[in-house]
Formats: sequence, structure tokens, C-alpha cells
Amino acid sequence: MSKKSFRQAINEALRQEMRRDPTVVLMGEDVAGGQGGSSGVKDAWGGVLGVTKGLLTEFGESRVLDTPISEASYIGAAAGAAATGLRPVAELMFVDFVGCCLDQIMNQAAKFRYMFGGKARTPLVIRAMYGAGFNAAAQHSQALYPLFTHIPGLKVVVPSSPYEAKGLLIEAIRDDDPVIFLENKVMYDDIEEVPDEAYTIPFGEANLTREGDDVTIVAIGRMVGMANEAADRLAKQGISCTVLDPRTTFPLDEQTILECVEDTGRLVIVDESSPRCNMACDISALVAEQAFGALKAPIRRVVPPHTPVPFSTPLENLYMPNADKIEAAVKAVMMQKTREVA
Amino acid sequence: MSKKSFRQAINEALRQEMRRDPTVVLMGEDVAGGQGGSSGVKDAWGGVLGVTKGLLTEFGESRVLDTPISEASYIGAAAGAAATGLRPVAELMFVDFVGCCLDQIMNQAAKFRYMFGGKARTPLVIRAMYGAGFNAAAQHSQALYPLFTHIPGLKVVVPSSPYEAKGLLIEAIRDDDPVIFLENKVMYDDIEEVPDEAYTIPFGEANLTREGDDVTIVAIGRMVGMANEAADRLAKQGISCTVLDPRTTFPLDEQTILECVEDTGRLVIVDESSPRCNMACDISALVAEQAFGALKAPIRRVVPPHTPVPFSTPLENLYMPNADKIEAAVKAVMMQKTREVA
Amino acid sequence: MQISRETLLRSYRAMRTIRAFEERLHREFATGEIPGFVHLYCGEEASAVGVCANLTEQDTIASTHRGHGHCIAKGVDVGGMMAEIYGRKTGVCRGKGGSMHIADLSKGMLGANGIVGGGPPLICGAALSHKVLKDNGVAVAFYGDGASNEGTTLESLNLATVWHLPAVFVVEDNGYGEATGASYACAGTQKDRAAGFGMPYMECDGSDFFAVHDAARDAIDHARSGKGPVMLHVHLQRWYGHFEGDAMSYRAPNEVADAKKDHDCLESFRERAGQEKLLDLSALDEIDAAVADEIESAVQAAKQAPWPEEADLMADVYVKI
Amino acid sequence: MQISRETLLRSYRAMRTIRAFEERLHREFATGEIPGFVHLYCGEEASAVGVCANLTEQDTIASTHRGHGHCIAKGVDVGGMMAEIYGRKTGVCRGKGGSMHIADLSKGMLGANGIVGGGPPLICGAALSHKVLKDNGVAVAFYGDGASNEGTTLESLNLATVWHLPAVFVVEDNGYGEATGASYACAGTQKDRAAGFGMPYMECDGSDFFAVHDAARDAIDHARSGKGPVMLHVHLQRWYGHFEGDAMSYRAPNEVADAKKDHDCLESFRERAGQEKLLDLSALDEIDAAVADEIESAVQAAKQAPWPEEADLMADVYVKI
Ligand SMILES: Cc1ncc(C[n+]2csc(CCOP(=O)(O)OP(=O)(O)O)c2C)c(N)n1
Ligand SMILES: Cc1ncc(C[n+]2csc(CCOP(=O)(O)OP(=O)(O)O)c2C)c(N)n1
Ligand SMILES: [Mg+2]
Ligand SMILES: [Mg+2]
Repeated sequence: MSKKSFRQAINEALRQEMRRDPTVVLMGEDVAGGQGGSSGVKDAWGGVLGVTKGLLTEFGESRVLDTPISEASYIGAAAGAAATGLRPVAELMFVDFVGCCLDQIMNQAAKFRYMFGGKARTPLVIRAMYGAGFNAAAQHSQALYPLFTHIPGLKVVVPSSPYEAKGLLIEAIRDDDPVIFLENKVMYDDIEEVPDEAYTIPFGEANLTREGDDVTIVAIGRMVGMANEAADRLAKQGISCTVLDPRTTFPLDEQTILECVEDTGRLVIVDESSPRCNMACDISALVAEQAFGALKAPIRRVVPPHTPVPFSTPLENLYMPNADKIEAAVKAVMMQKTREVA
Repeated sequence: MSKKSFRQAINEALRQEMRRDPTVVLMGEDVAGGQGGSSGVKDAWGGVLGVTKGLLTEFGESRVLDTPISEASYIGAAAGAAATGLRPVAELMFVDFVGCCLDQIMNQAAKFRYMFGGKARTPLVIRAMYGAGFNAAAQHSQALYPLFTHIPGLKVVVPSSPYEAKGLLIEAIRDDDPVIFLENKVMYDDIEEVPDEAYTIPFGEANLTREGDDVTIVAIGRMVGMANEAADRLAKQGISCTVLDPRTTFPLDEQTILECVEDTGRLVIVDESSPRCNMACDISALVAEQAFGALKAPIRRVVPPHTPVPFSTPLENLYMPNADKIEAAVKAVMMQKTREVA
Repeated sequence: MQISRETLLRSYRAMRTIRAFEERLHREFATGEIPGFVHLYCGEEASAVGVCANLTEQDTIASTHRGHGHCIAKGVDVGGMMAEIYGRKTGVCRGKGGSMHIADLSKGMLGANGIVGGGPPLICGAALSHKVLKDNGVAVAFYGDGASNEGTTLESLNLATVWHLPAVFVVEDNGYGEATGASYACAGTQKDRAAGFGMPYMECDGSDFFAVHDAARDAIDHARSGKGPVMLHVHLQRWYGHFEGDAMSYRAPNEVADAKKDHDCLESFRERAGQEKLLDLSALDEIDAAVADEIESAVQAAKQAPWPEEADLMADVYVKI
Repeated sequence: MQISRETLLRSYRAMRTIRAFEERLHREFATGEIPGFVHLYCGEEASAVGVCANLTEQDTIASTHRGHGHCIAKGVDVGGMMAEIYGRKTGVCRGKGGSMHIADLSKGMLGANGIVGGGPPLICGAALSHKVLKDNGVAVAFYGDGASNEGTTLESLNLATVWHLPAVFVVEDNGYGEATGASYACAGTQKDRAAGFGMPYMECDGSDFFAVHDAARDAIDHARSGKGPVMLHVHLQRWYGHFEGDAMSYRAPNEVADAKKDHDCLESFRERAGQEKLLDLSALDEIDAAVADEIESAVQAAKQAPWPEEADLMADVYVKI
């Protein structure tokens, strides 16, 4: 056990799985970096933010494959390789680039098994950065997990900390279905205790980071930290919150969400993706259908506005959910007590 | 006024707008059909299901452009043309093919105006077929409007009848923002009275196809007809339903939805898109947040299961929402009366 | 190099099976009993069969919306295919895929594909598997002239060269993508495109089994021996509409008739086999008869097979949830 | 053909402006005051300017993530660009776009683009507008060697030929896409790719303004006169990292130094202007001084400009809701 950054946790997960299983291969733009460069250094980058650094040096060019800038071909290749015996981990760099390769994910990898009557296995992991807060503007800041969650056949992982990232990524690599693994680009330098050995965190089991009586807060990815911060502050004001990290948006741990809402009677959902048809809607609809009787107040969503992500810092700050907005939403549902439950 | 099919209504809308405005151009795979063919007939198809038939003959090759099979290039071209003075109507054939050109829609057309600080106009219409019920299997049967609705910058239209299709398409062509216009492939031969002259139906105004006291049914596109059928049957059983067709999922007529729920206290949403992060979730979340106090029962969704669309007829029938399932859902919410509203 | 008698017989049988399968489908479709989109491969049989004659079961192919021929050539069970097209539980995809999604990974058949240009990236991946797993396999993408304009296809040509993959790209050029002529939609030439991605190019007459076989042998040998990917351009004619129901008004009236008369791969095979005394024509007649029986039983079996049931709807979305 | 004195002066000024703009950004970025991703065009100035010298304001260009040079060459306001990069309300995109999204449609500048390969399809559309509206305009896509492998780019080459568009595809080949060499990532040659899509090909040394200007003139004339699209391959060197912060360990230590010494478009311009007595060098010195002042004021103005406000957040998502 030692302190590791989110970046290191992911690097370690990849390294350990590649050591364990020779069919695990990596591919992506500059996942090594330096092929064809004049210095001859072939492990120059290790990904655009250094997450895969050193893996080419350890595993060689046959297992760490730099690609041309052509997402459709290499994400499709990853799907094809997964269906024929490898366990590829393909890096899409920014999840926003899914616009260049959605077909390979949505119509190919995700559908093989069902369309082929159960005869295919596609153990594919696609890693990509998501999220605002980096001044990366409209084309490099989207969250987009709602898109993937909408598509049957995909599993979708959004880790909320270094510990979570390592365990969930190892699980993803060992999983036999196509998995979208989303890394918040603002979190790469977050640090916490992370076991040195390989471990897995199962999909579809929400993590209760805090238990309380008044309000359940469900938060996704980076939002979990903000929800805990808000809950800390609220505790001092006498409002006690449950904070729930679903970890995976598919499979979704519906049961734990429903149980928590049964206990608290109030729900706030924090989601940094665009507000229409997003995970906040999804979880809200689940609860409004299946735990309606327990609800003491309207379900509130803390989400960005329906706009592209703006570049400028003050606008991006206004755009993003944060602890203040979560705190305000929780207080609002505490005030809006519209009924006693029968 | 005369009886027209959904197909004819769309053809007429295109023809009338092309006559009115010389900057309206059409493009897509086989929107004319026959370029380079050995018979020399250049208006051979008029789209794969004949919707654009005859337009090349009237407007010529400079305004009705057949394309190579390369969606990214011509949908991107449509976006570029829209930003520089034309009003293109691009046909994507099956909406499932958005996997090949999502970037052009999501990161280009939808974001130009905002990213460029309000300095762009992108009057682009993308027409595409959607929906199951045609035995077209997993890659040719998706609904996918939740994807588009999720993306800020797009307007999304899902007409429910020939009359609606004509008015909404003319509105879409005259609109200055990028519009996704989705045509249910099973409805092309549906027939109703459609005015001969051009008319528009404004976006963001839901259509109340039926008013009732007990339950509000919100249904999208082809589901509207099924909802009305179910409402007919329910009326005979003494259950009176409001049926609401939002027409556009963005902009969404939130006010009318909320008002109807305030009146009836019960809500069933019918959506043929995949169930996670879809429009049923979106509308449910809206109501659970903003009309919570009026709700007498859980919000029910009538949606397909989280699977790709199966090919075989019995499976596809099981997959699809239909009047029976809607009827059952409405009865269920009538039974589940869990509280009196304060 | 001489083609073995066994290969010749097997190949003739495969071509005849495709022809009989397709012509029967054409008739059955007209009765309204077959649902969905059906794209017939008739007239193009020698391409699938000439290429696959050079492949082993462990080699991989990816196909297109017009996939029946490739499936049969790669050894997918004909009865299972027919049942699939009829939407039955006994279909190779248990009725969930239909004509456009027939696949059998145990036969190295990575699927027909409803997405034009869907196959070439997958084949880069399959070729990578062969390369990393060092199983001596080759991966072959079949795709049409229309698909040759998809970005996925073009990117894959580049990726295959960059990764030096054991892959063969077979452009099945029947001159049309739906109703649009390749002369309109394809700028430049396939040959120059291959050069544009540093890839060797070969071409052949796709109505001549022997020509396809020999060109494919060279292409596949090249890829298998570690020399990198190859493009094989096969010139073809399609005998039916783009899909069943297409009136083909974009084609000159005599185009198909001429193709049937002058470019029938089965006829030219029989002719050459006879002339060069490669095979006894009576053996071929026997095959014809056997195939006719096989297709007849496949259709009967399909029509009598059970439909999928409610429990099937939710099955096999995931390996494990 | 002789280039007019006015064009030469304007072009020198544009190149100097780009250089000064970029070098200043490089320094300012290091202070931490500039947010987001910044990709410098330094060293490539002659490409943008040599091409745009042949365009009018109504012609259209589309740019890349490395867009400052194209913007300046096409006449976008430098002060507005600087303010944009600083995220201010006075920026050309009101602070919403930043470095990667600078656009000004009134100047025929269809946007920098954060998506590699985003521009070429857009340019097909802009070229179509010029063609349908019969305004005699030409549309130019700038894109990198890395972007030349994107399906969008390749499809666009085909579409432009099929539609016979007044479009020019300028491949700015600086030998790298991020940290990966073009010698690794680009199979074949750009020349053969042009041929693969039936498109004429030209190439030039991108550090020589005169070479770029003349090649671009021919390419643009060709497109403008209705002869269809052209590819222009410009050989370049980038002087800084892929983005600010890149240590460039993939490049040989002397590569950039040599480029600066031997391939400086401003130096070679001055040399030739002097040798051939095209311009008075003192006029160029004056430009240098004026540009230095302009950049200084742009930076000062940007730093003092107001930030966008809350009301801006929701503005301009749609023309009308
Ligand atoms: C991405 C995508 N675009 C369009 C289609 C519709 N479509 C199906 S087949 C076809 C024509 C394909 O032509 P070609 O590749 O030449 O194959 P052929 O039909 O001639 O065998 C088209 C456009 C599709 N299925 N997928
Ligand atoms: C679709 C997409 N893929 C990847 C990236 C990340 N990326 C940004 S710039 C770049 C390299 C582009 O190389 P090139 O086209 O040669 O342009 P250069 O940077 O050399 O000017 C990459 C991979 C992106 N922005 N968009
Ligand atoms: Mg074809
Ligand atoms: Mg480059």
C-alpha cells in the first residue's frame, strides 16, 4: 500500500494485467509516442498526459501499438481483435473523439454478441478522458457517459478516485464484454492510498462513501468528491447525507440506490454531463418509478446547463456542478418537504 | 387538402421549400439515385424508400446531390455549407449510421454557434429513418433521439403523422439551427389529410391529441398513435387519458407536460428508444422535479428492454412498446394510487 | 500451380450452393415470408469462393450486407443460415441477426455487416490477433466499390500497412453502390488508392473462379508470409437488384442479361473443367443435384423450425452482468 | 508571375505577426496565465500566408488545432484573437472558444478545429456553397500530416472530386502528429493519395514564402476556374512542441535548431527581397517594429479586458429557441 496518483493507479493496473495475461494489448495515438521520431526514443510520451508511460519499454512494440490518427480504424481493430482472441485496451484520448468512431463501438462491439446469437465475446476496454474543468473547451470537455449508457451491450465505468480506478480497470480488463472506462482529466494528480497488488472492484456495486438520514446524494465520477465535500459542510449544519458512487452506469446498482432513497426519502443527483437524457434523468426516473412511495420531496438534479462547455475560466466555473451547488440543492429538498409518506 | 402518405408529406415539404428558396439543397446516398448507372436514368430511386423521388428531375443535379457512401464527408459538408450560405437538407438514410458521422453533428454543426461566440448560423437539416418494426435488425432499427437530445446545439424533431411531418419539416428547413429530423420507417405509408399549401408547425409546442382526467400519456413519434389507441380502449373502461405528443425533444414543451400532469396527477411515458438515459427518463425527471407535488402515483415508462433490436418477428414484437403495454401501464398507475395530494 | 481436384470439387459445390441458396431466396422473398432486407450475392460467387479456397478455418474473414456468399464459402452451415433468414430459433444467430448479421466465429467468419465499411477495421483487428498470437493466420476483408469510399475502409488500408498486418482487402467491385454507379462515386482508381497507402495491388475477373483463385492465392501468400497487407480488386456483376424489391431502373435493360450470358462463373467453371479435363462433368451434375436437395431441405427445415421465445429476448446481450 | 509589392509587404507583415504572436504566447503560457491547450504554428508561417495571399475575403478556409497562423493570414483581428486566448469577453469568440476554436465567418475563416480531420468535410461544404451560389469563391482546407490519415480527410478528397468542387486541400506536413512521426503513421505518399482520388497534386517547400505562394496560386487558380479540387503538399517544420508543455524527447536535439537556422521563412523572405531588390529592408524593419507594438498592445488589452459574465453562459447556443 502506498500513496498513488490516479495516473499511477491506472498505469499500474495496465502493467499488472499485461504481466498476467499476454493477450492484453494496448493501442492508441501516442500511447507510447515517438515512433518515427528523429530522436529514436519510442516511449517518448506514454499517452498525451503520460498515463501509459513506460509500458512500451516493458512490453515492446508488439503489445503497445501506436496508431495513426484514425480512430475508426483502430477502435474497430480493437473490436475485431477482441472478437478473435486478444483483450485490447484501446485509448481514445478524449472521449469527445467518439464522434469519429461511434459506429465501431455502438454498431459493432456492443452488438456482436446479441446479433450473433450469443456466439461472440468481445473483451474490449476503451479508455478515454472526460470532463470539464481543464479549459479544454467545447470539443475536449464533454462527459458523454449517457451516450454509452444508452447503448445496450456496453458496460460503462466512471471511477471516482485512484483506488477506484485501479480496481475497476483491472475488473474491466478481465471482463468479457466491451467496457468504456472514463477517466476524469482533472483527477490525474489526485492522490490516495492504493494497494500495490492487483485487485478488482466488481461492476454494478455502488460504493456508499457516507451514510446519513436526511438526503441521498448520488454522484458520478469526479462529482463524488464534491458531494462528499458538500455533505461535510451540511453535516455541520445538521443535515445528514448518504453519498452514493454508482461506479458503473451500466450495470447500475439500482437496488442500493432504491434502498438509500427508501431510507432517506430525499434524492439529489449530481452529474456533470449535459442535462438532457443524462444519468441524473436516468436515476431520477428509476426512483420515481420504483421508490416513489418513499419520496418526501421532489428529486433534484445538480447538472450543468444545456450548453457546450465554454472555454473561459469564469464561464467554465459557472457551468460546472460544485460543492456549493450541491449544498444548495440538498438544502432545497430539505425545505421542499411536500408530504409525509404513508 | 387531400389524403397524403407520410412519404408524400415529406416529399411535398421538400419540394415546396426548394421552390421557395434557391439555397435549399439536398444531399445523400441515392437521394436521386442512378448517377453513373448504365441506363442513364438519374432519378432512379429518390432515396432508398422513395421519399425524395422526383426532386432531381425538378431541381437538377446542382441542388439534388447524390453522394458517395461516406457519411462523415457529406454530413460535414452539409454543416460547412450551412455555415456559408446554403440551407442543406442532408439525408442520413438510417439514423443508425450516425456512428459514421457523429463528430460532424456533435462537435461541428451543434457547437459552431456557441464556440464561435454567436457568430455562426448553421441552418442544417439532417433527415434520417429511425425505429424498429421493420425486421431490419440491430443496425437498422435504433431510435437514437436521446443521443441527439443530449447534445446542446441541436434541435430534434420526431413527427407522429403525415400532417405533423410536413409542417415540422418546413419549420425545420426555415430554422436557423441544426435540426435532426427523424422519420419512422414503419410510418411511410400512413395516410391522413394534409394541406396542399406550405405550413409550419412551431418547435417546442406539444400537441394535445386527447384530453382526459386520470392519466397523462406522453408519447414520442410513432408511439403517439399507439398511445391514442390505448386511450381509446381505456376510455371504454372508464379511464380517461390525456395524450401528449411533444413533437420536438429539443426544444421540449416542458410547460404543457407539467400542466397536464398537474391536471391528471399520473404520468405514463412511451418511448421506443433504448431505455437507459432516454426521453422517458428525461421527461420523468422533469416531472419528478417540477410537478412532484401533483403526482398521485409513480411515473411509469413503457419502453423496450435494454437489448439491441432483434431481427425475428416474435422477438421484435416482444421488444416494441405497443397499445397493450401502454394500456397495462396506465391501469397499473391507476391501481398504484399511493397518496392523496395535499 | 495446379488446383487440387478436391479443392475444385469443394469450390464448385460452394459456388453452386450460393447460387441455389440465393435463387431460392429470391423466390421465397417474393412470397412475403422472408422479412427484412435481403441482398443477393448471385453472380459474384467466384469471388467469395475463389478467395476462401485459399483460407483455412482459422483464418478470418469479415463480410458485408451482401454476406450469404462469404458465409457459405467460409463454411457456415447452410441450414443454420436459412433458418436465420427465416428468423427461427435454430438459425446460426438464433433468429436475432437475420440476413445482414450472419456470423460464425468458430468458422473464422466475423460477420456479415449492416454497416457499409464496417468490416475493414475489424479485419485489422483480426489480423493483429493472428500476428500477436502467432497462429500463422490471415484476415480478409470483403467490401464493395461503394464501401471503398468509406473513411473506415481508407483508414484501415493505412493502419494495415503501418502495423504491417497479415491482411487482405478484397474490393468486390460490382460497379454499383445501391443505385449509384462506381464511375460516379469512386474518384481515382482502386489501384492508385492501394499505392496511396503503400499497399501492393492485384486484380482479377471475378466471374472466373480460376482467376480469382490464383490472384487470391498470391495475395494471401504474401500476407501470410509476413510481407504485409495486399489489396485484391475483383471485377464483378451483380445479377439482382441492390436488395430484393429493387427494380433496377438505373441499369441498362441488357446489363444483367449480358452478365448472366457472358459472366456466369458456374458456366465458365464447367467449361474449363471440361475442356482441360480437370473434372468429370457428371461429378458436377451430381453436386448440382445434391445442392438442390440440400437447399430444399434447408428451406423446409427453416419453415418448420421453432420461433425464438420470450426468454431469448433478454439473453446474450452481455456475457455476464 | 511577379508578386505585387503590396502583397509582399502584406504577406511579410502577416508572417511577422504570426511569429511574434506565437513567440509571445510561448512566453505568456509559461507564466501560467493562459489556460487550456495551446498549439504553436511558429516555423510554418509561410504556408498559411503564402496560401492566403492568393485568397480574397470571400474565399473560405478551415483550419486546425494549430490555427493561429491561418487566422492571422486570413485577416482575423489579432487583438480579438489574443483576448480570446486569454478567455476574455472581448475575444473573437467572446471567450467561449479559446485557442482551438477561433473563427470569424465574416472573414471567410470557418474555424480552428479541435478535432483532427474536422476541417476537410466542412471545406467540401463551403466549396459547394461557392459553387451553388456562383460567387467565384474557393474553399481551402488546411490539415496536418497526422490528419491526412483521418477517414474524414480521405473521404473528403473523394467527395470533392466526385462533386467537382472548387476546393484546395493543403497538407501541412511537419513530419509529426503529436509525438508520432509521419514516416511511421502515413503509409504511402500524399502524392499517391491524391492520385487515388483523381486529384492533381502539387508540392512545395513551406519555409519559402515564394514557393508556397506560387504553388498555391496555381492550385487556387485551378480550383477557381472550375477544374476541380487540388491537393497542395507543403513541407514544413514545427519549431515548438506539439502543444505548450511538450518536451519533444521524440525529436533529435538538433532538429529544431537546424530548422530555425536553415528554414526560417522570415529570414529567407528578407534575403530574397534584398537580393532581388523587391523591397527595401528598412520597410521590413518598420513592419517588425509595428508588429512588436501591435502584439504588445494586444497582450496588454487582453489582460485588462473584462471576463465574460453569467449571462453569457447561456447565450448563443441556438439562434432561436
Ligand atoms: C454506413 C452505411 N451507409 C449506408 C448504408 C446503406 N447501404 C447499404 S448497402 C449500400 C451499398 C453498398 O455498396 P457496395 O459497397 O458497392 O456493395 P454492394 O451492395 O455493391 O455489394 C448502402 C449505401 C449502410 N448500410 N451503411
Ligand atoms: C479526432 C482527433 N483525434 C486526435 C486528436 C488529438 N490530437 C490533437 S492534434 C493531434 C496531432 C495532429 O497532427 P497533424 O495533423 O500532423 O497536425 P500538427 O499538430 O502537426 O500541426 C492529435 C492526435 C484530436 N484533437 N482529434
Ligand atoms: Mg458495389
Ligand atoms: Mg503534423
